[in-house]
Amino acid sequence: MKDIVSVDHLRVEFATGDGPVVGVQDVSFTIAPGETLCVVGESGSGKSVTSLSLMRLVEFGGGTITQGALTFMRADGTTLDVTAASSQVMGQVRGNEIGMIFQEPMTALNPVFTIERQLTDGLMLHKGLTQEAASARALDLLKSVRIPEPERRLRQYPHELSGGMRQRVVIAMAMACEPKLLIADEPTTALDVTIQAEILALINRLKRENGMAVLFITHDMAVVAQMADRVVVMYHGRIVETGTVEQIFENPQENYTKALLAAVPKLGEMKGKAAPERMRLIGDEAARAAQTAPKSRKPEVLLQVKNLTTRFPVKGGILRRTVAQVHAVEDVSFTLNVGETLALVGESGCGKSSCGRSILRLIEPTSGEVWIGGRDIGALNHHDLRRARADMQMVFQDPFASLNPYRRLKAQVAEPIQNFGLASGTDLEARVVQLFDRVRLPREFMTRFPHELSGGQRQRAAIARALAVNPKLIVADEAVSALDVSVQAQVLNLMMELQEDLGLSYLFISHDMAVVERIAHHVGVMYLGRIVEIGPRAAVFDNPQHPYTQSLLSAVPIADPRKRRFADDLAFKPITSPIFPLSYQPAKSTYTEIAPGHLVLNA
Amino acid sequence: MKRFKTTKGMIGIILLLLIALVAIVGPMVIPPDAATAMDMRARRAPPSLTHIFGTDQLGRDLMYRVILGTRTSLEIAVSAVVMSIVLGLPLGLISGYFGGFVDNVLMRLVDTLLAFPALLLALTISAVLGPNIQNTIIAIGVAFTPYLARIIRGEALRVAQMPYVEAARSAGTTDLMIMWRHVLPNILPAVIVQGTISLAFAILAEAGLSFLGLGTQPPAASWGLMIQASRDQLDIAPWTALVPGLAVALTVLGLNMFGDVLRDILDPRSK
Amino acid sequence: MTYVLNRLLSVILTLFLITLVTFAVTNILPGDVAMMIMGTQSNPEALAGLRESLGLNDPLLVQYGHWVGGMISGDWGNSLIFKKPIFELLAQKAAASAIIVAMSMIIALALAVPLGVWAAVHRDKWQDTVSSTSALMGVSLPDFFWGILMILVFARWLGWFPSSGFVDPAENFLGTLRHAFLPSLALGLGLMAHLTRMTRSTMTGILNQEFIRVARAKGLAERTVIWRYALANAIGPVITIAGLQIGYLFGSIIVMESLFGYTGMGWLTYQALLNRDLPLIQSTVFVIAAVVMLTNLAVDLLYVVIDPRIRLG
Amino acid sequence: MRRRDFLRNSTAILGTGFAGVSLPATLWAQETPVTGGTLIWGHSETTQNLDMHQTGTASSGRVLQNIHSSIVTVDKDLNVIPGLCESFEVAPDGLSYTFKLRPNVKFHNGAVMTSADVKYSFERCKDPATGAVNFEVFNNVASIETPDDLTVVIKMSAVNAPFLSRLAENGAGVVMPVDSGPTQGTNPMGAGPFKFVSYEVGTVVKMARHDDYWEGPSYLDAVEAREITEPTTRLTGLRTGELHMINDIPLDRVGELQADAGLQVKTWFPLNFDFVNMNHTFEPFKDKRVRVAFDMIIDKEALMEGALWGQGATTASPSFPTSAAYNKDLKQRAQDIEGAKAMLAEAGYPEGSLNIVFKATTNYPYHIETAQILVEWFKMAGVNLTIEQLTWADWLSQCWVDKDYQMTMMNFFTLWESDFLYYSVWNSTGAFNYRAINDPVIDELTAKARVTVDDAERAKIYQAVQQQIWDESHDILLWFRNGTIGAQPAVMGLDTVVHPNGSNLNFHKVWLKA
Repeated sequence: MKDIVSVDHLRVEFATGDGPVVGVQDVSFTIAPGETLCVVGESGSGKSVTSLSLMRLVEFGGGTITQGALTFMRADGTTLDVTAASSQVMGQVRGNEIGMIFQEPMTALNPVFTIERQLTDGLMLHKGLTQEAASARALDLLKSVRIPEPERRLRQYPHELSGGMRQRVVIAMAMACEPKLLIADEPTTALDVTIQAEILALINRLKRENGMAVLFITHDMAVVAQMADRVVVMYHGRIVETGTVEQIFENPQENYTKALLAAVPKLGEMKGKAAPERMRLIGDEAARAAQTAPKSRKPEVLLQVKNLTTRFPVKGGILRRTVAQVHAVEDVSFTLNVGETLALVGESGCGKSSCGRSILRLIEPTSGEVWIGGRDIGALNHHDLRRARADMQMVFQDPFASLNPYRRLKAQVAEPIQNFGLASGTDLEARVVQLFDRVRLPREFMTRFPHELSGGQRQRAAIARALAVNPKLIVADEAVSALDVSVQAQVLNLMMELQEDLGLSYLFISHDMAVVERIAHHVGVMYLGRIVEIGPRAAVFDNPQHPYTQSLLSAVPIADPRKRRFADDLAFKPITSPIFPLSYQPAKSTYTEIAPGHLVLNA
Repeated sequence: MKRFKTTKGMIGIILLLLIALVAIVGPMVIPPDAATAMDMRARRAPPSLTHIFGTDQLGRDLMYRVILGTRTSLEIAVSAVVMSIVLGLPLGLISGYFGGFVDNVLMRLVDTLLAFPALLLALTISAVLGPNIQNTIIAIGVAFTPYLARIIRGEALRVAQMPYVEAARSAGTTDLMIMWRHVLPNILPAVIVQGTISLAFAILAEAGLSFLGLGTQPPAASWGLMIQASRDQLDIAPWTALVPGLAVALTVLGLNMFGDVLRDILDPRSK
Repeated sequence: MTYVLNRLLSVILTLFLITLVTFAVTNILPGDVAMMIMGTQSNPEALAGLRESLGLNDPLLVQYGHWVGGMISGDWGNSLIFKKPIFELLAQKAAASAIIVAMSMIIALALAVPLGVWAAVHRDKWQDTVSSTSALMGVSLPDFFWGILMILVFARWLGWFPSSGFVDPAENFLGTLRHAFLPSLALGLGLMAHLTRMTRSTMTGILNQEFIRVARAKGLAERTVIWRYALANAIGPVITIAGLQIGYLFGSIIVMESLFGYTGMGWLTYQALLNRDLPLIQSTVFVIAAVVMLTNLAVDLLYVVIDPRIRLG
Repeated sequence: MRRRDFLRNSTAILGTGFAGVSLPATLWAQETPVTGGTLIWGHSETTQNLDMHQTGTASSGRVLQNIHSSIVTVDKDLNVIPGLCESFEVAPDGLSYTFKLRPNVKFHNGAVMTSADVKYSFERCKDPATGAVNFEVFNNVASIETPDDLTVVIKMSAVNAPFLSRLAENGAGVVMPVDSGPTQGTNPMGAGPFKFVSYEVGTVVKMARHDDYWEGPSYLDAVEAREITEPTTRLTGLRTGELHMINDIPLDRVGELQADAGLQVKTWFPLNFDFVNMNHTFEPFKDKRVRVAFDMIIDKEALMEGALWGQGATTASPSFPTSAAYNKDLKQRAQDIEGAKAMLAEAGYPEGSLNIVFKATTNYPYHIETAQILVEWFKMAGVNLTIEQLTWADWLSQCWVDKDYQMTMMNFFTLWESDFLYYSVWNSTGAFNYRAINDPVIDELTAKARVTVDDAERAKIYQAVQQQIWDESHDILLWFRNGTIGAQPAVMGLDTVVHPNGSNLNFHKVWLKA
């Protein structure tokens, strides 16, 4: 069978003030009809540039195809030289013969047009349908992507739809003209895990039903394992390795591929292991071997959270009075021992972040107690709270936003020390040097600005800042979520090393079940502000009892092409709103202990 | 793209350096009387070899006037803008950083001031304080303050929600220090951009005020005063407006081009 | 709906503050209307009599009470110089100003939006420089310069429009528009500079958004992408910014109306200020401030209509 | 170097000086007037209050003059002549005035004027509640009697020599129908040549011919006074033909319009006189030598050329130039910078020691120009003059009322009645003595003039007053400024437009050529 796409020695350059910059070079691959080709790579690998080049959309971002051939087999059987086609011809191809899905469902739809208008304009343009015919087809499309109440959706605006539904609309748009090729550029990266599972299953079904080829761009090896027929691994604008999905996962040839695969935690691989283990890193085997067997500490409680509740007012009315409340954190209790990690997992909006912030009193909890080292944080006055914060520090998700772009790293790491008057002068200098060493940042980085560092280095700096005041507790809010997988592994290993050496306790807030499985001692699963299940990591992962925990685990893609989970349509129970009227009296959280320390919320 | 910006910035810097040069060297080279010396044989003379930029209604040489007026105009504009920043910065910063009740009260106040025609504000200030350069600066500075406060508030509001501010708070940094170390540097670029735009308006505002008797007092020269004086002779002596107008235009152009570059210079990310 | 009521309430509060500030400011102004009426004919005896008959000798608080109370009950008092009920004067002049404010806004938008879009599409190219430079030139010369230029070009040389004056729209609406055109054009040109910049930066932001890429990926023509998809999103912010310029416009019409002898609110305010007609100053300033506030409110509400994202309950 | 230039130039200009009155060369003067047409007049100022009694500004008076007629008026030599009366008679003791009214004078409402209307009008003006600006004209009036429909007898409680002249001034002498007072502000009505039609505030006053006007109907069907305050705009209106005529051509543009064969220009003088004022409570100005030295610093001819573009005539006396009181022997001091320097040094103010603030109002742009030229001369004389610009309202309150100034300048319109002029402006108790001049000689002379009934005798006294003002250099008299009118060639009878007082415009005899 003839290939639908053939890319041969593609080279794309971007014009900048400092001369042209190469986006990708020497990229060659083919896609056969009905095949899913996954292009995988970390940020900056050129995978998106490659996909945009296929539709020549790259030129809108200032890029030019300077070399190579791009041929596309059109619906009528003729081949089209994409690099030389007129913009008129490209207009006929785009959206008609090639469909595309983008990463951000929140911004991929035009906010001021109705769903119907956005679905029909392509149809009327390419297929010459009348408004009525196009509307009818739009309704069919929404049905085919399994959107509930499709008639109503047509008249709605994008902001009225949830993220998952929006991505379904985007897919419907891409599928509208029944393209031969669907390009999906990180289509699930911004989505929660259950919604990701639904979308992946949807793409699989549509591909099967329509016999179209899919070019799937992602950074997530687990998703690759679930979706791909063949895989192209990219790094720094070049292709590293190409092969079938089994070849790549089971017998990678290149070191880069191997390293990449090694760094990916696989859900389930910790089965039967009691303690957390460091991530595998190629070239880091020595360090791993050096890992001392986990010291069995005498459990000593550091943090005790009792009935923590945080509600945000929803203001309304003429007098801006509170008319409703968001029950962000509802009657949450747990303990965290010295030197251990408690992971709070759950999907966006479940209250895990609010819980972490409430403990630090970065937001004021509504009620409940937070005891750290014998002090009730909630009862402290402003002055004492400032002091108490030396014991508990936070590491944030976005390493770009959590460091002030206008201050040198030295000043930012030194700031907490100065605030608490812990050191000054040469002592301060020495302490900062020590911290940089501790997080393995070169000392010359001390005088740099955050933008001069990579994401991983920034996160190390943020950890150094958190360590500056010798805290006992670190709340890590999605601290590694924004990092590339290999960098993520390094940072996780650093955190575990610090835990062992310093006896730190982590409250590890994350949506990534595979990572949590690897590093946590205890796991709490949050849903609608409550902990629905909490217990030792092994108990929760191996023997999930609460239905939500079960569905969450079933939705996690596994980085193993032999364990495919998303062949058929999936429909998880959508998360309901945590907003309640003022009069709402939530029930107390009561738990059943099904095993020692393994608690499940009573329905 | 970067090169384009750099050239633009270079042009801006060269323009501003030239203007600064004129402002500094002008009064050294040209006798101060040159701006006020009258030649009754050559009233409203069009540009020629004897008077390169022409003369005004009293036969004063416009080239000398525009050169000697540079310093006055820039002094007024820069001082007024600096004043509006000095007043507007704490207002906007406090309002945006703390939010809530403080924000509500301060912004109501700013809204109230914004609703008034600037002319009335200026007139009142002139009436109460009397017409001279200092009071002109005060009038323009006060009139600009609410605009600046509004913009700074918006920026402060944005920055106050950044994780690094939260990080600083959890690291025990006091509010005052957070505003000083973290919020201020991050809103500065926006303030500078707004400041450069305001400078242009301030130069023109002086023109508007001089017909109320505020502003530079004749026979001294300032661009604003010259533009205002051109009002009744625009149709027969357009150069009387074009000469100072061009001076303002070049300054504004230079400031804008420079403002873009300055923002980049201040931003460590662009280094 | 509650959103609207909320905004209204804060508007009323601000209006109250405005009455206070207005009253304070006008009473700080030295010189009084009695003196302005008498001019250099004034002698102390005559002045005292005139002051008494004008009610200028009441305590300030009483005057303030009279003023605010009167306004609420619909009696805005009489202009001291024109000897006419202020309300009647204001109604007439506000209508005249509404015409040029609206007209200049339309002209400004009609010029600024295409220019701004053009600059945004060709960002950092020569087109962008041309557009921003010409906009800067626009703000480098004061309003009256452009006003006089309009008079010279369109009235004196081309003879297409009358050089000055105002025609009662009730008598001859087309005539009103003809008289309003030149001042509106001059005002619109001044306004255009700012709006062009704002359109450009708004459009630049929108053109970088994902849905624009999606639209292109759908195969829509570039024309459609920019003028429909992108512009539909830019219109809201641009109109909001345009609405915020109403305050600036009311400042500018003071000069422009006087220049064109187009007797609207700006002219009336100027006359009131020049002649120290305190009741008239208070009322004109109050009305202008109120109009500015209410326009901002209207713009906010309009935004709700334009942008489906903030259709609030 | 530059200073010398200026001096040489200014002397070069001399000689063109007193060309002043350039009468329009109306070739069509003999043509027969035709009736019809609407004259569109670009009026330089805004009409404010339509009530003639309450109107103090020249601008409103200029319009209302066409609606009202006065009981007496003046001829071109400013002699009081009958207006609505056929004759008037002053009792020898000066305590009673008898007016014989013209029969069949019709008001715009069709009513015939009687003595009751006169009595009503005068009493209304006298009543302080009316708020009339000229109410003090009637200060000494004891009673107004109306023995019959056409006779009015006014009894005075004390002699008031200038009474008749004041009646001929704006406002005081006009006659309006009985009980029309309350509507005068919105619908002014009198016995003038034009009826009021409508007024759009700030835009236009429309007037139509009064067919029953006692001096015969006017030629024009109507007059539209469009209010265009911006000089450039007004000029443009005339040039585009939108306007038939404009008043107050900016002085610097008169030459340009005169050169335009397609337009008529009429200039006349005096519209007003200007003088430089020194505050007599300011220490240096208490010394006569300083005041005289300041007078010597100023070259009036050059200044007039510079500030008025030659549109005026220098004068050492403020009296109306055609009046008997005008002191023709007075000559302005010639410029003598060195002499002034010496005199200042003698008075204890050597070069560089005097710093004086000159307050000038932006209401009169030529005042600002004058001040700027003065600065240059004073600099040569070692006096540091700085200008402070004030709005009209600020000038009135600071200079006129509070006397808070060191030096300023002002002009006065139409103060042609000598008693009013000299008593109020230079008498130590005068209402307009904002310089705080306290000269016993002037006080005595002005008081004496008030009770001197013989006109020639009074004129002599006022000439002496002028001499004293000059000797002491209380103020520095500069010039009479020209009034100006520009018109389309089709506007006929422009000679008759200007009232002898130099300010009012009357369209009774104006006509439009087809």
